[in-house]
Amino acid sequence: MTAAVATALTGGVKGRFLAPALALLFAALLCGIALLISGDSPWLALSTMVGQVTQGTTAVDILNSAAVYYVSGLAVALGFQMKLFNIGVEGQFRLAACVAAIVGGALVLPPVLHTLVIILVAVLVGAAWAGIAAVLRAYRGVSEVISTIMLNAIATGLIAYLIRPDTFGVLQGNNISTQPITPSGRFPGISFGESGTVLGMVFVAAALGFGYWFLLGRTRFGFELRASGESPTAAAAGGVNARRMTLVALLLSGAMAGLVGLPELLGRDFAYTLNAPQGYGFTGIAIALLGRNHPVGVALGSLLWAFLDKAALALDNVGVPREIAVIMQGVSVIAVVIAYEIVRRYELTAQRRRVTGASPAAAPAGAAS
Amino acid sequence: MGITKRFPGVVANSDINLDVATGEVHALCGENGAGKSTLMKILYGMQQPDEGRIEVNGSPVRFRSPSEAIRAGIGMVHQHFMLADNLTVAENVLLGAESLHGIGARARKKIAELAGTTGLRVDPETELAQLGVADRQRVEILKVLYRGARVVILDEPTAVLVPQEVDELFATVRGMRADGYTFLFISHKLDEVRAIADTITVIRRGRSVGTADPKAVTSRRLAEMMVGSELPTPETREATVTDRAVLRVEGLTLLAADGARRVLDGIDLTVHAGEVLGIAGVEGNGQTELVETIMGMRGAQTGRVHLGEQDLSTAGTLARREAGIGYVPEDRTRHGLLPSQPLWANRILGHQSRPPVARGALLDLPATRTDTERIVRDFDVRTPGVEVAAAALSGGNQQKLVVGRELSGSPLLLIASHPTRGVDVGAQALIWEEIRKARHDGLAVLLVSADLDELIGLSDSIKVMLRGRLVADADPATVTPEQLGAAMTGAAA
Amino acid sequence: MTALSESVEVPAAPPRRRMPGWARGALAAAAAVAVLVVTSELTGEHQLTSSGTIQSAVRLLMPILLAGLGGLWAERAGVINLGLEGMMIMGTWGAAFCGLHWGLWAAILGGAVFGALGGLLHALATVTFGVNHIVSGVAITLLGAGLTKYLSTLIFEPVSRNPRQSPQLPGVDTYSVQPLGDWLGAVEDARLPVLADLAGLLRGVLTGFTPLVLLGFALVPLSYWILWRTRFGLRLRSCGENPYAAESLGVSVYAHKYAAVVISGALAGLGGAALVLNPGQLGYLENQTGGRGYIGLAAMIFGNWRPAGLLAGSALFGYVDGLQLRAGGAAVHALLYGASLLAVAVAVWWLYRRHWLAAGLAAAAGAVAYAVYYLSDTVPREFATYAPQLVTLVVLAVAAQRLRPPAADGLEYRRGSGD
Amino acid sequence: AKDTGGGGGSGSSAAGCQRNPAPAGPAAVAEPPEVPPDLNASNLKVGLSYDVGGRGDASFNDAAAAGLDRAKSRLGVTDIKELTAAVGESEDASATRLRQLVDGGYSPVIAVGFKYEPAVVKVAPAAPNTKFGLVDSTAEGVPNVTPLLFAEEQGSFLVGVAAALKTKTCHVGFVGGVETPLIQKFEAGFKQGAKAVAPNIKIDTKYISPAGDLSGFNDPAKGGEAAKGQLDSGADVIYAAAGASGSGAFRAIKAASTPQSPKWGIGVDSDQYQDKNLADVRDIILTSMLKRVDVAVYSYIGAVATNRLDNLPKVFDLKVDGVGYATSGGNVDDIKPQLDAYKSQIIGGAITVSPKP
Ligand SMILES: Nc1ncnc2c1ncn2[C@@H]1O[C@H](COP(=O)(O)OP(=O)(O)OP(=O)(O)O)[C@@H](O)[C@H]1O
Ligand SMILES: Nc1ncnc2c1ncn2[C@@H]1O[C@H](COP(=O)(O)OP(=O)(O)OP(=O)(O)O)[C@@H](O)[C@H]1O
Ligand SMILES: [Mg+2]
Ligand SMILES: [Mg+2]
Repeated sequence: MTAAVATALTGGVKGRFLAPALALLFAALLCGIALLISGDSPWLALSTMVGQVTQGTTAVDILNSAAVYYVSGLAVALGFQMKLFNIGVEGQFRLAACVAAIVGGALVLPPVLHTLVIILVAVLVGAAWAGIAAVLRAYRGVSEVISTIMLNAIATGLIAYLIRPDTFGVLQGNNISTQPITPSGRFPGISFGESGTVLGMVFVAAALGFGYWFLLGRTRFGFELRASGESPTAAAAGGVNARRMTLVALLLSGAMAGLVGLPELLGRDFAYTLNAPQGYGFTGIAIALLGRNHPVGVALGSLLWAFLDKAALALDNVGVPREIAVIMQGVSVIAVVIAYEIVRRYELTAQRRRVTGASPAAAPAGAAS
Repeated sequence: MGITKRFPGVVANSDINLDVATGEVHALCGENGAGKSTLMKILYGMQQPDEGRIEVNGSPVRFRSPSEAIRAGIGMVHQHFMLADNLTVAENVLLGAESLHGIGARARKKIAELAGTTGLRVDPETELAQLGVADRQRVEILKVLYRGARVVILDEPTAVLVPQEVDELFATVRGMRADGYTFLFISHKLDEVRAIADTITVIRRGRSVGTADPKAVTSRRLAEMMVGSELPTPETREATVTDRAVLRVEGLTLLAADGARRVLDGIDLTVHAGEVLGIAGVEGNGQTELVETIMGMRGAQTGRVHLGEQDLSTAGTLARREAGIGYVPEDRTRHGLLPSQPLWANRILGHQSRPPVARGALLDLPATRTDTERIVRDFDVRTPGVEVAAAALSGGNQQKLVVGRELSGSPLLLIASHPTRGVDVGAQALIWEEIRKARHDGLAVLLVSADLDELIGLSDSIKVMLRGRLVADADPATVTPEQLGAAMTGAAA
Repeated sequence: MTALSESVEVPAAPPRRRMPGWARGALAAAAAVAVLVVTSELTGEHQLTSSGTIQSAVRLLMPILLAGLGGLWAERAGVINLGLEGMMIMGTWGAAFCGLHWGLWAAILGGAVFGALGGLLHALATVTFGVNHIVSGVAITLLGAGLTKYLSTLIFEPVSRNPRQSPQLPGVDTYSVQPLGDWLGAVEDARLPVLADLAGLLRGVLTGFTPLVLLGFALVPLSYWILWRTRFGLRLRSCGENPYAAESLGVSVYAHKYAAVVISGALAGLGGAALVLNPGQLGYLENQTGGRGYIGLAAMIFGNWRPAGLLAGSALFGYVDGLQLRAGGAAVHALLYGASLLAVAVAVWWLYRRHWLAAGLAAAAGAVAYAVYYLSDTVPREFATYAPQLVTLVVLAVAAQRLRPPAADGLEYRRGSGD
Repeated sequence: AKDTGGGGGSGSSAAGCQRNPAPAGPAAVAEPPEVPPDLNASNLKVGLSYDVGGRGDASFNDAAAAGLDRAKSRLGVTDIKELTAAVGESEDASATRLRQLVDGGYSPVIAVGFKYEPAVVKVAPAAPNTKFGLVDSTAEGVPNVTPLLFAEEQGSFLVGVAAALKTKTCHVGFVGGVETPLIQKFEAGFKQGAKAVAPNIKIDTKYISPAGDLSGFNDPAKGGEAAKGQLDSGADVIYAAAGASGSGAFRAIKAASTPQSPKWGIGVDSDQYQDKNLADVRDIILTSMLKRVDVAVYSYIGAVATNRLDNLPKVFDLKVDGVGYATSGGNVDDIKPQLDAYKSQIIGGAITVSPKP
């Protein structure tokens, strides 16, 4: 990228979107070349994928998936804001969904309340599982990256134990499931008939995004969180308690992670089964990176990701390897991340230049040269 | 020779000339930010001059990297130590010079040999982390010697040393000078300079303003050369001191992280409303720790801190700030600012729980912006707006922003650590003026500074700190920088 | 001026005397062997010390060890490498591809080269562009997984008829130290108390290894030697400790960081190759790494950023995993007994050192471990499977504060911006 | 020195393996569901959606593919579309895949694997004119879905019998991939079969990963270690129901097998003796438990073509040749009479095999 382009990009909001857009274009270009090399038509791939959006329930599926990814991305981004790398969203969300399904299936409560209790349980379980990493980090100095990776594996074991038919599971044919949640505990969606049903919790996800934005940008807590992430030393001098922030940030991230599994649990599956989806936590990491931890960026990132996921299914129909979508995802993340870094640097230099231009104090020094 | 070095927005060196004779100790004096370190880095090949040339023994050279300078016999001990804590002494010394004596037994023997010259008495296999400041400095010198340098640049080597250590260092330097080594010696401490140097070059605002003979020149004359004639005097004549105690510190004691040493040792002090209490001391004698302990960033083992009637001994940093303490930290980039955040976000730091930037748990961004603009206006922060990142401002303007922020919200007490370090004359005068104004309005100020003129000019009373204790009081009306300097080094018993 | 109070003497902290590293390592190994032998004898769970278990442990630890070595090299130069998993995946693909075409040694080389390509990308992002190391690592793992999927659809599927795996690779021979191995086998089979356990442990190490295992083990001392005993290694480590100091002494920090991260990738790729070339493997298989790259990183942290420690960490992982795979919950259960023995030993040591609190905690931990052992007779399968992760977490929780990462690990470095 | 193979299995060689005699009874013959030989189904458009692994997994997806291929060659079906699931995908991806087949006008649509159940339940009611075949699961209350279920435990019983007849140490092993109810059916049948022959036989059981962690189907290294552990403790016949991890088990068995003390592996789902990817270890594959997904798929397509879905068995069991054991390699030729005796007993209902361990 040339300096001229970059400077043109750095002007405020426009730059904030143009840089990642260029990076995505670059990623798409690279994938196009890969397709050409393997003898497939990039144009066919693209038009098939775009065309797929209007097919069947794909549009709704994209929206539903994006909502799930969004919550996961926000959970990761919340930690990232404080330079905490919660790799454990995966384990947190799965354990939370499992326990919430068990509790939800066991309880009989009036509508709304039933749903709220399930949500609360999920939030608490997610926070508690993240809390182990938080405590280890805050009091024992264990890197949260390593501890959450270990906790992910342990969560898998715990879940397997919890849904054994002799604990809380129910055998259903060849599947094991928790006791299904009765309708009173479900979260209704909006049906579009043939085109599918938008999960009710999509709106909760959107609200979460707003809450995230408000929390980080408009509250004292958010400020302290970002300050600790940017400069722990300056934050300490400014009266921010680093240990407390670490604990709270990871707990909040875990609480948010606890919600990741709920849209599908409460709106579609109603029980936690052996087929319960996995991998949303890892996707969340990628999406937080794509969206630069910004609620709007993360939203765009999750939509893009969901589009690539769902629309790629159509590639099978035209004989293009659908793995190209995965490559696209990988390359985008790395290209966007690098683009952000380049823009950040140019931005600072440009600002410095503007500062010097604006300050007459620099003039005598400049004149001396 | 005619060295010029420009950084974006600042000319660090402008047409500087410097002649150093073989076998002399050549001192370089100048204010903070005058460009001394930059010049030395150019000589050492770490930075490239924009103009000018360097000659060694009459032939022009051009160092593109430190290794080329090393080859030409030039070595440098940096102002901030360039050592790796987790490596051993031997590894620190060997690094980059492995080709000389390998990295095995032969090298170790050589190091042991040279260690004597520098007065280093530890096993080369010791991990560096276990060494004290003086020994670290010896390791730095050892590094230079090991490379066979004949010209040694010492950038502010004494700033962190206690007087005995300074004496030992000077003995080493003199011994080596006798062996034919040449030294470039940088220091702010003029009496030291006069004690060790054979020639002195003074640098002001990036230019060399002349040389002096240390035997003939007085410290006062040197200081005048350094700051030029437009020397602003930080004088505070009319007394505004009241008898209302604002800050009372009693018996404050702080142990070092390893628990073995007392970094602060029974500190008692009181600052009254309208009073500026200056703390003088050579760096590393506990001033930083004192300030950070009063701010609640370090937990004292014993002692009490009162602000007015409030007992803050166990309060956290934010509580102390809320109680009315403003804090200008000594290192603004590490402790004062969020570099990549806009100015208005920096306005919030430390005030996040108080108006005008916050209402309850919520931030009030419009009010924050307005108030930041007020600071920019009142404190003459040179910036196109409050949206630029703090890192884009020059040091002086960053400092004005920090001082402006800390004086906001009418604090009862301002703790100012080196408030004008590395700041230009104009900004310096402005900061002094603002402190004076606030003091007039009843602010209590605890001032820590290495700039003795600032300390004497601004303070109503001065305490001298040495090895974690307040060892002496001085009256700024009568004390001279020389007397103060003597007390700081413990030489004025 | 007032008079000055007398100056305060500052007593220098007495230098702490420590055992040399090799002695501590030997002691720790001896203690581990002793605990295993005693536990095996007292619980009758002889799988704890059988040669088969040790061989399993060796096979299982090798990919982890190699990935960990990769992490070690990068982090010693100050670059955190969370992309190990991705580089390992690329290594599995590269090893399978080259192995199919050119044989065993090409497979090893191919794994290393493909891993190194991932490392190169990581270096480009982190060193040249200053991208956060963890961010880049995550991105590379994503990319590695996607790329290999795509490539195997493209290249392996036409032959293997399955997009998720490569065709069958040529088999790998195993080797043993003979006739020592047979003698030890005789002793082990005779089941003499203690002697049989010792023979089993020793025999497990000396028999049934592949050339790559030898290479992997050789890389541990080799890494130590290069990193701590050569000029290149010294410079490389200095970049991880204080790059600005290194720069001021004429070390090319960028070059060393690049070298370190590329080597790191190559080692992770070798880890992938070790997985592919394990006897009993078909070749490349999608998702076959199963998080071993991350575990390698954990083993490295466990090992305090040192080769021998890393070896211990991955051995622990491989051992517990091998044990639970071979002998299931009962054997892992017996390990609890061993853990309580160990805790008691530690408690006694702390008592001797007069650290009452530490001794108390260790004793309590021992009591808990013993109580659990006594009150149950197996560990649920679900937990036995993840015993290695649990053990790692517990050990980190206990020991993390004594760990010392390289001082500049994970920090951005820009030439000329230090002071 | 280079190892020459074998030599493992230092365990006890309990000579005293008391074996019950094979039951006697009327010989019952399996009758696969009939597909008219001259049937022409070229007007059918068949869509098939595989589980993770897809065509070429040398296991049950491949079996489904074989059924499809047979329909192609025998019934003249030409318009075929195959799609494959991705690892860890969510339910809506499966639904979209099925919907693509529906929208493409395919009928029948065959979904391979119980993971498709929720997706089928969702898609099928909206496409009443499309016929769905669902392998390994039922979709209750949806009339256009035909469950294609198998009695894995019956087939596993027979290979359990084979194992008990072949073991010299009276000690056999079971290596499962992931501890799901489906795999537990294999375990249950195997154990009952082995015990039926030798009541005091020792049976080791190991699952590589617990339910929910699918890595156990995909880790040959761990499969190998698990098998090695059982071999070392004395087992000499191992039944590996572990997906791709099974290949690791077979290679461990092969490495331990010597002419003096042969060790055997038992394959699963398809005839693994014929598996190209296992060619190097086929000589230790005693037999395989056949889960005739091919039979089910083929019969189902035939039934759709003749519109006689009610003719399909409720469960593909021994009686209809829906499960069975493989004979390739001839390693069970000597015990075939006993195996067939047990088979008749099961078909005849004299022995019932429980699907629960
Ligand atoms: N890398 C850099 N980029 C931009 N400006 C720089 C850089 N290094 C130094 N400067 C600026 O150049 C000027 C001279 O700095 P220098 O470090 O040489 O001062 P100094 O005389 O050594 O000061 P001190 O006494 O504080 O050590 C200062 O204004 C400083 O901020
Ligand atoms: N590391 C750096 N890289 C690039 N530019 C820098 C760097 N450090 C400082 N600058 C730029 O150099 C200029 C001078 O910065 P510095 O902090 O040295 O100012 P200063 O000379 O101390 O200014 P003042 O006179 O206000 O105290 C500023 O415009 C700043 O943007
Ligand atoms: Mg300087
Ligand atoms: Mg400055």
